Amino acid sequence: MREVLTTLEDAAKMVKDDELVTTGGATFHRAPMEMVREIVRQGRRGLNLVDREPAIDFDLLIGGGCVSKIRAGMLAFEVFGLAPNFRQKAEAREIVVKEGACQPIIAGLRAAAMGLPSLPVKGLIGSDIMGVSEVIGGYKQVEDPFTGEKMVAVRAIEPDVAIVHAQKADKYGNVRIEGPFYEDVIKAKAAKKVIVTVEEIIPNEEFRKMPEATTIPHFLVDAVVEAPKGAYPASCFNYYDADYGHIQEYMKWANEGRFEEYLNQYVYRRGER
Amino acid sequence: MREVLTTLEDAAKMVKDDELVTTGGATFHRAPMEMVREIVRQGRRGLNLVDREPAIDFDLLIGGGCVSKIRAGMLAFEVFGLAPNFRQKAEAREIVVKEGACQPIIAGLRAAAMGLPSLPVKGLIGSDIMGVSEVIGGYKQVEDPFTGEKMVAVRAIEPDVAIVHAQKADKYGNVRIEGPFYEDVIKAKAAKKVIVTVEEIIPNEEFRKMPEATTIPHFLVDAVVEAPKGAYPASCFNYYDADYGHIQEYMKWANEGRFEEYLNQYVYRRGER
Amino acid sequence: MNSEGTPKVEIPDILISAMAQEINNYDTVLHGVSSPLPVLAMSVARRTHAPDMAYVSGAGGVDSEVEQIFPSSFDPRLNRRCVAYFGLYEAFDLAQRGELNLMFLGAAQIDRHGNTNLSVIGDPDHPKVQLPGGAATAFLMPITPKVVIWITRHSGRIFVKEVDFVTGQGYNHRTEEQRENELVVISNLGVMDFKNDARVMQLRSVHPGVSREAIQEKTGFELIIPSRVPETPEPTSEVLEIIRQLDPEGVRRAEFK
Amino acid sequence: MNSEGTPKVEIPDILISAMAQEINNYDTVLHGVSSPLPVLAMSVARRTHAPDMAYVSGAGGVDSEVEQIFPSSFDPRLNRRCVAYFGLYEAFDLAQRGELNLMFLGAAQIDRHGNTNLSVIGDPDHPKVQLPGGAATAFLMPITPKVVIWITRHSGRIFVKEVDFVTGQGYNHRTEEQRENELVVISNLGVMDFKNDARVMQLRSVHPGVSREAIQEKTGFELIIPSRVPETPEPTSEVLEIIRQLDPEGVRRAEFK
Repeated sequence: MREVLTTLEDAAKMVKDDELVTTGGATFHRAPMEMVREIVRQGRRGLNLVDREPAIDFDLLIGGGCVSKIRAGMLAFEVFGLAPNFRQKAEAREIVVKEGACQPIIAGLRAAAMGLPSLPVKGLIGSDIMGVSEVIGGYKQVEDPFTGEKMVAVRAIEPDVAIVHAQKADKYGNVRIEGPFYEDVIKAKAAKKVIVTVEEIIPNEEFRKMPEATTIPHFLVDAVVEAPKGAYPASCFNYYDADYGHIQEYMKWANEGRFEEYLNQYVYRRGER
Repeated sequence: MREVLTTLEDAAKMVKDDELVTTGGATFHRAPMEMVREIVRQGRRGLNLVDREPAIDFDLLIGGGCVSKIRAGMLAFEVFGLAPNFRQKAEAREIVVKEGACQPIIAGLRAAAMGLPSLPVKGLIGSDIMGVSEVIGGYKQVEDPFTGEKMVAVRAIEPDVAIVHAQKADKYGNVRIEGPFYEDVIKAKAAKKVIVTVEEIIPNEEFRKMPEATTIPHFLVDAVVEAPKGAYPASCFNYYDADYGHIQEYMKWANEGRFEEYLNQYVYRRGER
Repeated sequence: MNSEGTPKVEIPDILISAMAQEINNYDTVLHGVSSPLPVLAMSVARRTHAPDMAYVSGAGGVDSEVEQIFPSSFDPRLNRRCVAYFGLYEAFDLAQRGELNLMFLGAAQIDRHGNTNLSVIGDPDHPKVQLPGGAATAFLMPITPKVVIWITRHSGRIFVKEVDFVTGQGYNHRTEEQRENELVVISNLGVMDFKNDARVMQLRSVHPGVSREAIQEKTGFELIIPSRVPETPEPTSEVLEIIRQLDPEGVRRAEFK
Repeated sequence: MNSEGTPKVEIPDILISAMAQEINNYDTVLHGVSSPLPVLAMSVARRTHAPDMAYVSGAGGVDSEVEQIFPSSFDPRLNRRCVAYFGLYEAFDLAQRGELNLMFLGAAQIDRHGNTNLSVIGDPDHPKVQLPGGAATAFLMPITPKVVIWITRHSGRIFVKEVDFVTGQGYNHRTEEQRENELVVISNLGVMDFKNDARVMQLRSVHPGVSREAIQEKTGFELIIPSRVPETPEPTSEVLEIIRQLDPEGVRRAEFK
């Protein structure tokens, strides 16, 4: 095992301009917000983002000017409504949006995790989603070689970087996710580089005592960063709940054209440490 | 949740003559031996067996006269040598053997678990395994629709029955496997009927206290049977080790043409309860 | 019969109750994101007529004992006392195997064939309104034995002649086999299904106090209206109590504003 | 220099030590079933020159602290103090991604192109000897950057002109790209590789006390024998001690009988 413990700053530098990035968690839960804030602070540009159902993590990267293209199954703020920066920049055509669907995004990531160039899925045929101009990845209608069944082959999605926030890791990159995993283990397998921020670094001995709780083994992980409250304002199961009040405030500032203020207060100023 | 707790006898009756059966575990570990013994006692005939690396479970079913066809990545008794009944009946052509390889068997089961008619895998091309006459499942050389890469499509393997021995379950069929899972979760998803024998039936409350330890949720399981020592002479992690002495004795009797004696002593007589 | 202690019935209650009625005991049911009404409907069904259903949460838990709902339908607190975790990708595999019996989906537009739009208003390459995206819709709509669409603001802007973008496949965009799968639409005005040879939208029931004419008027195409259209049953007091207990803060009302 | 306390070197020790030498630090290495020698070789490597290798056991554990080996290479006791469980199907995915660096495989027959047979002696449909099957061989042989084949009974019956059945793909059954992957054969007599343009078997080293002529004589085809063939290094006393500590019952010797 190789030590991969590093700082937030250095880990964020592993994410390069124009790379394809996916983030862990789902909507407001275990989103890697602290790393997202650091990427905004470092002024990354031209990122391509892909995920099943992201929310504030993608929206903040968009609002921070880091993003050029998006592929998501859905990008919204749940019952609070549309993702403010996403909607504004998509309608202003400042970012390119590839309408996705959850299953092909999951299947594309799984294909990459399995080392396959593509994976077939059911459904999709008959939806206009099939005809949307390709931005990231792609679909192709195929027939199963045995049954002839009409399927949609989904091209593998191999992110340059997967950024996951988890509860615990050791300095070698063994990671323990508590509660639901979402597609985080798949993403760790699919991506070329894997950055994990955690609430707590714990001794390797803890992993050896309870190996069945390890969700990502060290050899899949390139960097580990201790980032307590690293999912805030998203939730981190067993540590803290989502701050729905903060999330609504975020929306308000963004929708009222005051997003720079939000960035100053919660992103840039926090970086001055 | 529906109660699915039943007896060994009744669960074994869910396995019908000529069906395609897979068993959990690997070689001498968590093999569902008690259920295998009951199937032998009930005189099932014509079973088709499929698994990655089975050992004494398949060999006992063969020796008990229950089997007509086999597809396995490898069927051997590890360092002890060839599987005695398998070898005798294969060479006497009393059973049909489809030489498999681990990955296509895993991929076939995964395809079924994913609801896909087939799944592509790498490797295999250039091996004579590709040309062996089809018994169960099949291979087809294909090209990836995006990259053109030459791959082998493996037809889905959807067993009629998966028989898994685990450590713990509740009466609804929530199952907890301790230690390595092998392909048991995949098999539970792939098969039409799922029978689980366990060391212990525990209260549903225990599952609710530690849901992260549940490996197979109840809605995938059709029957649960309490069968302490149900993997013997195979091991059951956290409960007992493999009895390598017994396994060698089994081989001796089979290789010396005295397998009927083994069956009388360890299978039929044990049924008289 | 609004007896003492029984709370007043509101429109969300009627939807939730009607949605719950679509669930049969032993069904395996999934809800997705942004789904307070499905979470409540599934919880109601489990606590009333469908105690043995398999409750698969988009939040990850199986058969959780939901105590309270939250603005996010993926809130991990929704997995309270679940018996297992089951990832969405695993639930999708189940759907591909035909073993997911029922899914609840939303829609920003729907037409008479049951096509739904959750993607974009206007030209997809030059969106007038960029919608959040279809999530599981294009995948699950055609292959799931039963899909229930809930719509909280029944109007001619939502029930349209033709959707701007087919996110979810109506019956005119399905294979012969997929046309056998059931589609039910539950709005704030009534319940619609497609149980006719042409597989076009027809009125099944009207909510209390809503006339057939009022529904037709707020629908941008001609509904098939049978000669007898019953009233949607009012939620029982038991159901109302469950809803109020699980949603003391009224998250369920957000979609109706 | 067989000093006091240093155990006598046996043939299995030489194989294990040579197999361990094939592992580089930071390699991700997998062993399969019926693999006492690979388990010992991987354990030796980790405790000596490759402390940072990723040790993926066919038994399911990652970086286990193996204390003792057993007749089964899947014995769960081999997962002692592992840091994680990683299923064989996951390790195979890793192999498909090209991230599994090294795999150890056995063979009942091998030819000069490196084709191996683990399937059947005689006609596959009418077997003279039904072998156990190839397990991971046909899958991993061509796609893994480095495969090490171990053979415990070097003779003309095993090193044959042409294998009866190609289970594992030698260089003449590979794509151009797959011909770049390395294949090493370690027998009880010497170490062979295919590092020449023709990609045919050549002698790399002879074990102590074995002559080049003796190896050629026990090989059913013509080996390429360079002008200088070194001796395989003897295992150090540290390595010998590790082997004896991990295998007090001599499981490693079973394959040599």
